[in-house]
Amino acid sequence: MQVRLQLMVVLSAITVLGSCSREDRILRQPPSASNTLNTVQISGLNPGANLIPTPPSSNMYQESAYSVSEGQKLFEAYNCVGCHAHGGGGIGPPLMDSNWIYGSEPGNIFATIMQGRPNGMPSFRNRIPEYQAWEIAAYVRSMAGLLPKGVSPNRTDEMNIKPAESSTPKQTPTGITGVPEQPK
Amino acid sequence: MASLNEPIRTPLTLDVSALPSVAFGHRNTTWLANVFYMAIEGMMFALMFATYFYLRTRSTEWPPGHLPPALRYGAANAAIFLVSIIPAWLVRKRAPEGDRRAVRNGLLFLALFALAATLLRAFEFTTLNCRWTDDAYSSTVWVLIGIHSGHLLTELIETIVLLLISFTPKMEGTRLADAAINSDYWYFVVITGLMVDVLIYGTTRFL
Amino acid sequence: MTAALSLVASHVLAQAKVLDPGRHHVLHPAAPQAGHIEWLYWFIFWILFAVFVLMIAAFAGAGAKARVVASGPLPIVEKDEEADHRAGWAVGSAMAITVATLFVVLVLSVVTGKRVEGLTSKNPVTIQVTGHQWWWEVSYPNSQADQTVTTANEIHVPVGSPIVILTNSKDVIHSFWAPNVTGKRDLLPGYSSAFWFEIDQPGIYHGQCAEFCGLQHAHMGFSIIAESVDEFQAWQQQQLKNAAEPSTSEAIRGREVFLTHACLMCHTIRGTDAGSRFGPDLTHVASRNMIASETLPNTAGALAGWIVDPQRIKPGTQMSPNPLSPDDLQAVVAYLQALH
Amino acid sequence: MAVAESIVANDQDTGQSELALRLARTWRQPGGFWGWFCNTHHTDIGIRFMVTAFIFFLLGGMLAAMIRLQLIRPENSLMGPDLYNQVFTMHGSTMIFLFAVPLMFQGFGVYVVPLMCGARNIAFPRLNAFCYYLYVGGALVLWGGFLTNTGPDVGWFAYVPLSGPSYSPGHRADIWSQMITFTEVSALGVAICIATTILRYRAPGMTLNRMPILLWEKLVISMAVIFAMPAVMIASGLLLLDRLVGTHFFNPAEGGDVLLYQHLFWFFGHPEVYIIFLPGAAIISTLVECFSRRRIFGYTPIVVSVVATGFLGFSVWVHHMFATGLPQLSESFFTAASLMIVIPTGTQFFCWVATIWYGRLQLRLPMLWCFGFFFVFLIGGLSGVMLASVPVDLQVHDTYFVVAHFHYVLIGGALFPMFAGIYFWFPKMAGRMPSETLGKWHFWLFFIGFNITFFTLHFLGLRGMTRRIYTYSPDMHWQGLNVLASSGVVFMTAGLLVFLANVFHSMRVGAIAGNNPWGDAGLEWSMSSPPPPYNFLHVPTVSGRDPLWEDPPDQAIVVGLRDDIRETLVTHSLDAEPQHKDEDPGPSIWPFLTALSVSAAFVGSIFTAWAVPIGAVPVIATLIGWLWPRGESPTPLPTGESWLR
Repeated sequence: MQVRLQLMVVLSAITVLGSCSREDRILRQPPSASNTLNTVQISGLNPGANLIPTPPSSNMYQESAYSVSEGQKLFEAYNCVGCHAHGGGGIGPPLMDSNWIYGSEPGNIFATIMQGRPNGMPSFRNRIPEYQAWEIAAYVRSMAGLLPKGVSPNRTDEMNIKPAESSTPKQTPTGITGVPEQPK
Repeated sequence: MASLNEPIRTPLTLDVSALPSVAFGHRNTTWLANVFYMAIEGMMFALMFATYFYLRTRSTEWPPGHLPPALRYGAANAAIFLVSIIPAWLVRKRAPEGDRRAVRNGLLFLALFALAATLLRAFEFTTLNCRWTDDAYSSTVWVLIGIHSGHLLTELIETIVLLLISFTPKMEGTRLADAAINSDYWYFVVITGLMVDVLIYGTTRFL
Repeated sequence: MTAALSLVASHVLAQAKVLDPGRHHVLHPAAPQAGHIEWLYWFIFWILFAVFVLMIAAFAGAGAKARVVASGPLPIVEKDEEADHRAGWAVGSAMAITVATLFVVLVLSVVTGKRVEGLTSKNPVTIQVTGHQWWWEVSYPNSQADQTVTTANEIHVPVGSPIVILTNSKDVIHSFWAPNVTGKRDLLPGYSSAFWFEIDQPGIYHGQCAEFCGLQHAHMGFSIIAESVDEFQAWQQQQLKNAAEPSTSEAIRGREVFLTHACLMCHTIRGTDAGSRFGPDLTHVASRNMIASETLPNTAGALAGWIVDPQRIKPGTQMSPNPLSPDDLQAVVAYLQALH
Repeated sequence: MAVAESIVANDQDTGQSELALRLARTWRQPGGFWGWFCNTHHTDIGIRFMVTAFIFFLLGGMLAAMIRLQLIRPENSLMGPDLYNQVFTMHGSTMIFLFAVPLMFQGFGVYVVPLMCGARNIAFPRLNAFCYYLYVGGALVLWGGFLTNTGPDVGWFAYVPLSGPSYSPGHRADIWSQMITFTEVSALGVAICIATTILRYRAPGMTLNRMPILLWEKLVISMAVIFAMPAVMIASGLLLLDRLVGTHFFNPAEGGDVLLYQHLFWFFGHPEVYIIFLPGAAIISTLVECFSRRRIFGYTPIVVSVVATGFLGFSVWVHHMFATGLPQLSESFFTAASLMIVIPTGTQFFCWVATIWYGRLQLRLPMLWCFGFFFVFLIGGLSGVMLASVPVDLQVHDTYFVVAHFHYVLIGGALFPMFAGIYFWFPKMAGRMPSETLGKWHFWLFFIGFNITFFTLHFLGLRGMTRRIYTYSPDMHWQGLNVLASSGVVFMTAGLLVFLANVFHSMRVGAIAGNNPWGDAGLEWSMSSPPPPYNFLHVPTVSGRDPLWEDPPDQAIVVGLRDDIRETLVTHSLDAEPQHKDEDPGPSIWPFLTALSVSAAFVGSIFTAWAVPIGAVPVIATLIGWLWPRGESPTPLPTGESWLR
């Protein structure tokens, strides 16, 4: 009897947690989709039929705490802090507020990193591997509280310049919104 | 089986029917368990105190970049703690005599003091001059006072429950002993509370 | 693939005057420090061996003497003052011997500890070792910044002079350990400590991280290359130079690929625009025997495999895969192999 | 069924069937589905603890087999680093927190201590039941996490910063920390129950110096638990706060310190070793006495040694941290303290030899396991002397040499005595004898397999193989020794299968055991096997250290305890004079419900801090439900005169 009950508890726990990819350590990246860059849309307007394929598996980085944490590490390693500070902004715009000039969806941020933007944001095409750009994009979103708390990084082993991403309240993005980005 | 072959034993007897079915003070088993419990909690406090001083050796400035916590509510709370020993002592003294009225009154006052201390504690948090996310010093201060608040809250609830029982006819025998043990635990909360106060208000100013 | 790589590795190792792996051993000292410890080890070992034999003999003797074969419960042995008295003497003397033995072990242990730790000679070579997930940053600090040598994973030291290692860690706790040289020392973030050793015999001594530090703890090796003072100084002079200018057209193209791809985001090559400190300094990468923290031999094939798909060799490593075109890849490898 | 049998047995002994029936009715535990969760009798809870812990031992053993399989060849791709790190962390955490302490201290202690004391039940039976459910909760959290890819991957010690928020994203390390809270609260609660039982529930006449050595050891362990476990709760609690609410205890950049965690952890971690080893030593002392057929030699030195071990255990924690580079003075101090531990342990060994030497040795199955313990633990203890020496430790620390050492001490000090104890008390628990033939197969298979595996690891350590590596290069030439080490697993697995077969077989068809099949001296052998729900028909009195061997035929029994309520006798802590009577609170569902709500709050707190205030509501509600007085409360009686034979 007791065995059955314990089994039931375990099984229900598995069904609840098993559906969640928060804990995946994505160590080997899936084969790169080399053309994703050009498929990310900045605007919702398309000539003709909407045949542009979805960037593959970008969501997998948004859902994995490990990937977001890697993004955080890269944000430091690639000196993003040089312009954006730790999200507070400097030479570049702040990333922890609600104002998203070029959109707040992962694809938008990915495109921003890859293509660069006028007035200073360089293009990191070829410099940053695509999966890392997705990881950085996921991290940038966590800075504005756009990721679930279970995925967002907690405090780092650095000076605490700002509250941890996991305790940042969710922002309402302004700027480019409503883009039909990443149809399911 | 073996017993069948042995001569029938006629054991002596030890008659315990006259023994009391309730004991006060150190003879009570719950009293002993309470001592063990206080040893566990005391160990936790001791380790947190050690943590506090250990982290202090790792910092040149203490408190690092904060004003020491403001004294107001902390001092008031310390005073309440000291005064509250009186009803606790009363309960502890009168419970073995079976004086239910005195126990009820004592518990009532104890509950009121505990409530006052808990409310003041809430204000105390606003005068710490730091948030727990600031640095290691702030974290230690918050956790020290937080752990103690947990004990305070537990004790408040326990006292209220005992107070409620004391309005029923069930406040008798072992319940009276429990009320007396509750006072011991309150002493523990007072002593640790004063020690925490010395640490976070005293050592930040005078050491 | 892995098998092929390891075959290549062992081939290269055979050529590169590497220590015979059979001698990678706590009890094969190449330094006086490990020598003292080896002596202490054997001393304690033989004492304990004698204790072990005596104890087993005592149990066997007791069992043989007292043994009774019967299945049901036996009657109880009556009280025997005489036997208790004799047993008391036996246990008492055994305790006395134990205490005396432990005292000897304690004294020798403390004395050996002093001999291992005490710095006797002057003019040491000071080396700063910084742990990273999962590689070792090695630098030879100098008061003049341009006289500071920075390299990774391979520590060149002169034979016969004292070496002081300053420890530090960039991220988590690592532990620096070369069994043939001396005991281990943790690299703790927030702490810097120093210890020293001296190496008697020239050779290459393997070491690895001994404190669990995450996904690639298993592949965090380093080596200590002990060479004559002349060789060491020549090596140091070479390391101080900026990176060699590529001479072949392929290598020139390789440099361009390096500087226009992800490589420059993490690595430094002094004398070029690549200046990031996130990964190991590659200014003289071709002068090293191994790459990827002593995981692969420094050959063209291994280098190419490492650049294209490092996550296959060290899953979780900070190095990102670089899907370069075959031509680009070849060019980069050619460039890196020219960085002597 | 067990009740009926025991009544018959008691009838034969005393001819007082009416009393037996009344006691059986009063002390009856409820049956049925909900009744199972209401049970508060110590023999039932003790067996549950042991069975559950043994299941986790088998699971932990499977992980060990996976580790050995992975290391069987260089560059094996059976497991990647991610899974391997989870597997070895789970192996260590399961064996220490879910198996060794719960079985050896909690399960075994809860079962045997009240029987040895002559008590009708353990003190605070509801707290005891609560601790069981909480332990199960912690175990399910850890294994639930592992099965959903959220198994901790930071080692069973979870050193910061690796386990901190910066380097362990997600909830893996949180699961580990909360599992610690679960199991430690459980161990602390049981420590209170056991210590109180020993100090207050002893049979009249069982003064401190007549207490069986096993009770002494359980008392010392309870004290060690009470003073050591808070340290790990603080360590894991601060880690959790760092990870979840952003405190900076272990962040060097903000004044935190990474070594602080190690101090806190090992201040618990080393006493923990003795918390695991002392129950084993207690079993050995009991068995050596029984099978040497004479009073144990050196009762006083052994008791003093046990107490000394308990104290010294707290003064050696830094020897786990020699490699951090501490000042030499403190290194010397901790070397000396670590070496000193040998003295009390050596004393016990010498006394055991003397007892056997001047006794009448009967090499029955449990005693065979004792001899296994002597051999294995001796090797482990001696290599421990090497590790106490700082220079040697610095060389072999964190290598397979240390792995070999602590498997020799832990398997030697806990597992061998555990099997000895299981075979010894199996007749009491099951009412039937275990098979000696199968038991001997079990012993030799396990003993040989164990030594093949773990003796080999010493050599791997000396050849430089470090711990916790998921693979190694073929150039290191470690494969041969690893294959040898892994091959021992086959023997050990076979041995365990034989053991399981023995247990299931003997439970059904073993020879009927009777009250005292081994002819032992302890009070637990005076009642029928398995014990009736009231344990003793008459609470006994005691006039010597070995009651069943020494007591005169007219040894007094206690009368005057009521049989219509669950009355127990409370005696003086030191001289065991009867003092007053307590009422056992009886079965209740509330401990289970409280454990459930506490578990929910603990698990919830991993995901949001709000789980603490919200989860506190049901916890407080169930606690009030638990403690609220029901039925009629006994009134104080005039103090009676104490009496002692």
